[in-house]
Amino acid sequence: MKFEHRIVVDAPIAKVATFLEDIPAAAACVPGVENVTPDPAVPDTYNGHVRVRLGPLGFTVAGRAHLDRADDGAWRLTGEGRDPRVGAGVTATLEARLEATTVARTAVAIVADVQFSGRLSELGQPLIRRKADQMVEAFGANLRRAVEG
Amino acid sequence: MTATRFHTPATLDEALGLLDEHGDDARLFAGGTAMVTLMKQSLLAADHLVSLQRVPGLEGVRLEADGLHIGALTRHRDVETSDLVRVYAPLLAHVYSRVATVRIRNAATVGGGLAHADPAQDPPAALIALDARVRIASRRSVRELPVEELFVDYYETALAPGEAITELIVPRQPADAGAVYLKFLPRTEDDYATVAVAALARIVDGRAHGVRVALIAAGPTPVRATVVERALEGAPITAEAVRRAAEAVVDAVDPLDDFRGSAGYKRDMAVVFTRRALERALGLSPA
Amino acid sequence: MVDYHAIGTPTPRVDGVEKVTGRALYAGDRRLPGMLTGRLLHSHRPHARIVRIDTSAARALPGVHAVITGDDVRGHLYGRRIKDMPVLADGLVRYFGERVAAVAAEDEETARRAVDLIEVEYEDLPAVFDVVDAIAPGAPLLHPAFGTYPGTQPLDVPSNAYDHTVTERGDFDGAFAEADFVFERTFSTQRMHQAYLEPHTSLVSVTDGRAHIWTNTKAPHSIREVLTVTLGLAPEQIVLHHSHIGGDFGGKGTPLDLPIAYFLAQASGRPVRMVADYVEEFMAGNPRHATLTRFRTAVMRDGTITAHHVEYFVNSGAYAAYKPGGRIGGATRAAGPYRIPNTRIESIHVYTNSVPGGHMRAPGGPQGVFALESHLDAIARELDIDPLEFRMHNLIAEGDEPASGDQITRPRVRETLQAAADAAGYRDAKALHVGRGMAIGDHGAGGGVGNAEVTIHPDGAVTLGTAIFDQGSGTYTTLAQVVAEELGVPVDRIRFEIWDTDGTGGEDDSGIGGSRATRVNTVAAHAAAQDARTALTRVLAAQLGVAEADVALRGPDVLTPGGEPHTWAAILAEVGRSVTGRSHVDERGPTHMTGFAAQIAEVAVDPETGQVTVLKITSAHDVGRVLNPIGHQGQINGGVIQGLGYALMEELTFADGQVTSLSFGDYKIPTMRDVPQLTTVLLEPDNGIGPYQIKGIGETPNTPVAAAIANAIADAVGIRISDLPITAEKVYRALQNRGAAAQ
Amino acid sequence: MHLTVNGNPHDIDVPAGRTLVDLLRDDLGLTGTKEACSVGVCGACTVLVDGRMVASCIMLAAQVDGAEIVTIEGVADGELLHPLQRAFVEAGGLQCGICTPGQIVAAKALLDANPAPTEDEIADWMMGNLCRCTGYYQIREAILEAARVSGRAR
Repeated sequence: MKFEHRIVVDAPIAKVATFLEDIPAAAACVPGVENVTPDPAVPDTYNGHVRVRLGPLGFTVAGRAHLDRADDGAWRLTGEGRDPRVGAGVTATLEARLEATTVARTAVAIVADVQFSGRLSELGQPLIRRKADQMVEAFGANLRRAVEG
Repeated sequence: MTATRFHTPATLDEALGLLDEHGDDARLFAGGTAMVTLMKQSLLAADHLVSLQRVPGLEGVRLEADGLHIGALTRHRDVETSDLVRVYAPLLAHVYSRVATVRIRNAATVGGGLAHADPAQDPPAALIALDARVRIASRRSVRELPVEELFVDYYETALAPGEAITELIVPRQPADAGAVYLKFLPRTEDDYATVAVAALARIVDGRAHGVRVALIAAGPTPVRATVVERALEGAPITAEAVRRAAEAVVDAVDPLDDFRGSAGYKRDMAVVFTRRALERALGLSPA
Repeated sequence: MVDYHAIGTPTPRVDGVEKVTGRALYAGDRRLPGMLTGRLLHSHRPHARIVRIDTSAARALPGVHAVITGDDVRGHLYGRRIKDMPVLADGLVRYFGERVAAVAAEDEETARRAVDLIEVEYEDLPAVFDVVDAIAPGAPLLHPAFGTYPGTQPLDVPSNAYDHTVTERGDFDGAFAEADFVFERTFSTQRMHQAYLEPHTSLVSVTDGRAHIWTNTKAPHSIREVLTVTLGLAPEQIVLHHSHIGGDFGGKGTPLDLPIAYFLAQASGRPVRMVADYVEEFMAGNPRHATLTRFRTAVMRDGTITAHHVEYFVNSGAYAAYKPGGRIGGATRAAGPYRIPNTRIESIHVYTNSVPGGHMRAPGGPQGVFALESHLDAIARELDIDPLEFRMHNLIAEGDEPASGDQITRPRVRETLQAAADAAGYRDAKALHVGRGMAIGDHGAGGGVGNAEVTIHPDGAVTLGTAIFDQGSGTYTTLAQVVAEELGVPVDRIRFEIWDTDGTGGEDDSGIGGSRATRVNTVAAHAAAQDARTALTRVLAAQLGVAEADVALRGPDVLTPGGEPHTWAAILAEVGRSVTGRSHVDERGPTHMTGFAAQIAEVAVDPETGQVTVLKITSAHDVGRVLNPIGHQGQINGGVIQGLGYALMEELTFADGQVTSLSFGDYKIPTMRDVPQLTTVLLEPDNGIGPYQIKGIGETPNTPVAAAIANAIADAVGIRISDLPITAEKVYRALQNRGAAAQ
Repeated sequence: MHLTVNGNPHDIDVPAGRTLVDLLRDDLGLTGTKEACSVGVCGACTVLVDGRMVASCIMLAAQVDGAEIVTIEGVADGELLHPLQRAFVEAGGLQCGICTPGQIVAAKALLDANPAPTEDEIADWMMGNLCRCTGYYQIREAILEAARVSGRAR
């Protein structure tokens, strides 16, 4: 499932970039994300949990994510995780591109490709789409709060 | 299915204690119709199911000064067929009779249905229109909440961890009120509503009073259409006034696209069925 | 007129008592010692290369006995005719839901957990879901190796359109040049699930080098034949055993998971049972095909149709494997029983990245008929000719060749339509927003080969041996009636012996499908009963000491010239041995006989919501002799209501190639509260096939319903919905658009 | 747990997640009750729990501890068919038979509660029992006939 979002932040691009490079801080802006810590063994790799409530369903995905910087300057976060209790797995690729719309304003364009496995993938489509939208919206609000302040 | 323990505590206190003890790993279990379905689909897992089936006093309907008290474990079918409910809140008896099929109503409980918070379930429309409240207990407190405030999002309620709905309190339906529930089922009769509306109103000197309008399947939660109510409250009853009031319902609803129609269609149908429900409640068209 | 005692009499089902008591055993009720549960991992991509599959965690789970992937079954291809489907995805998935890996474990829960532990890495490929996109230049090709599959020939130009058949009659272009009017329209139909309430079930035990199979298939011999290729076994290594079948409607011709259950049984050394759940049924079953039909039709001012062009696109899904012939009919149904001298009929089957289609009740019929009968109705209304008159003007009579190209003896289509119109009160006054619409369909009885064995026991009991696996339509009952008729005994005297696939002694048997059961098997049962009668006569003659020619059987009695009447049962009891008659009949030839159905729907439309309420359906049928009125009416009732679901309610919905209607909560079929008043009219039997002059009834009743309803809506509110299902929202939008256009 | 099925008492241990339909079919071998849709919609799994019809596919076995269950196997009186069973056979109220146990158990619950139902009452009650074969007409006929026969018998 692919999602595209655009978040506009009233802050210069450098400030936004600096904030986003601090992965644990940036991750904390995503609702439900907890305990993000750098993996001691692998550079640019982080472990953590995401608690997601999808309608009547609540699950916690433990996973790891890897960050790299594409040639065109975009951040690419790839991750995967699973909730062993409901047998749901998730793999996600998230690309974020920063664009200075004015000196004091930055647009963050997010393209996410999220794939679930297990029954969730088959039955949860409308819920997932709705939830993803909500999560990105909340992320945007938190990001603005953190950076604009 | 992955449940590992099925607890059958003998008292409410014991049940609430189990919820506290196991936190996120525990789920309160009533009729099971929704929860077992989700568990079978591998969409929900709970290590501890805390069943209320042995807890006494949570089932049945009684009349008190502030209205009908309906125990959380009362089954839909028992609300629908209760003489007390039929006399003092006939709208509610009717709405419960429109839920799914008899077989489901024989198992699904009042409290379980509300806690499930599926926005397409019928009862909240009538409960909101009738100003019903739920009584909520935890080990720390007992509180009451209007049903209108129980639902916070798609399948999400205002219940805090460790809380359980124990009772539903439904004020008597005013005897002189017109009360209507319209459920739009364009596919099959056993389907969820595309949209449904409960409307309640009295006619006093040719004017509408005590107007209540609530919808289900019209957004992420059941909604009370206060915009419609305000537009009509105290107004002279004319077809035109009702039509205009009903059009305001678009500001109250936020439907989702699904098998039962697009969001845009449901919005349009919310207007149509709100108008029709009000017309019938106010005697502008035959019931 | 022959006087029958059993044939034509309302006869309760012979398997009724075991079914109403819960004793009847279905495949899912079977248990074998040591049996494991099989479960599947399905693809969650519509089109992707499989980069890697890791099954190690699944294998390591305690209780798991086998895990197999495409690597383990490479080269094993499945297909009723076109063998284009690997048993498990072989490095590539072509639809969301494709079977990728399978697990056999001690119990359901363990099997599910093991499936969840299988990791698959995919590399996405561009996907196409729609027939028009799939044949556009540059579309990704689903089967580049098409011509190498068994049952195929290479295509001239590589394409997703793997079958493009064109037939042309008359001066096609000339007729268009001379036409007063040319009408062009496009119609489309949705995928529909057969919605039988017993899911696909496969139980396989491999013992002594033979695969013993319990599954819900109505064509055990054909499936055995297919399995020899897929499993690489000789026919005698495969035995299909009987179970009752919990509904079919075309969907049980292909046992979806059976080859996988076999390979799991092989790999685990234990019997394996697989029961699909309804998520799997809706996601990866073998639904009725979605179609797109484009018409161009030449009509003269007086309403005479002179030329007709059909382009009938079938969305085959990712594989052709589930179609018994590799393709379905329907293109000729979109030409119909009309007298049109100049035609071009194109049937185009197209691969797309979606669930492969299979058969459903009159495959292609409801699709083609919905398109044609809607189109003709629209033409009539545009020409301001009454739709009934327009049809009557163009329908074939004796001696005419229909546009479909079918050869039809004594076509009673006009009589059938008139009977429907009369019974429906077609010209009666109507309330506001109420409309009546009509449609016509037909279906001939299919052919095949069949077997029967009738044994008369000394105690008077009669056993009928048959290879038929009745899928519910009541074949056993009609066969019992035939045998009872021919032997002059009551129906309840007949006992059944249902053979496994070894039972025919090596003879083929076509089983059930295509309305062939009644045609082929009444002939087989009749012949076996006659053969038994001859054998009985011989035994009686010897016992009574008279010439065979002097023995006359009259019901229970045997008469000889001047002799005292006896019951033959008493004499056979004296002889003390049974007599047997057998038959193997070949009824594959064409019949040139078809059964027409004409239906009239009466609907009310709520113009504010678009809701359509079907008030009444009148269904008239051109029938042969009705063997069992109870079963015959049951076929009509059930067929009409499936047609109602097709018209208004049922649809496999998709998002990005993924089926989203994955339960009976979202995929809605009619309930008892949804059925309209139904009036059935049966024409006086006039001709038919075989010893009793019968016609098939299984398929026609579900064929015209959708078009009749669409035409009734047009009559009620003047809008035409040309894509099924006709949801309230579509009607509402069409009314809004018309309102907007009028302003 | 303890339960009574068709008059026979059973003491049995079941895992917490076991459904009633699995208990009946797999543990007790009563395969007359069918599981089809698995989500409580189709009615094939209908059984009576203390006289009420429920969907055994979405009910846990643990919920019926102490209850009396009636399944299709308990509807007939020995070899003597219940009037509904006879009527279903005679009226053509079944074809493939997979929904039939659920239909008959549901119809029994109806006639137990309402011995002389109208067509509307039958449709209201029975709309939770899907049938793909019959189009329902002959099922309705069978229930009406069984009600008539039972009425005369009383």
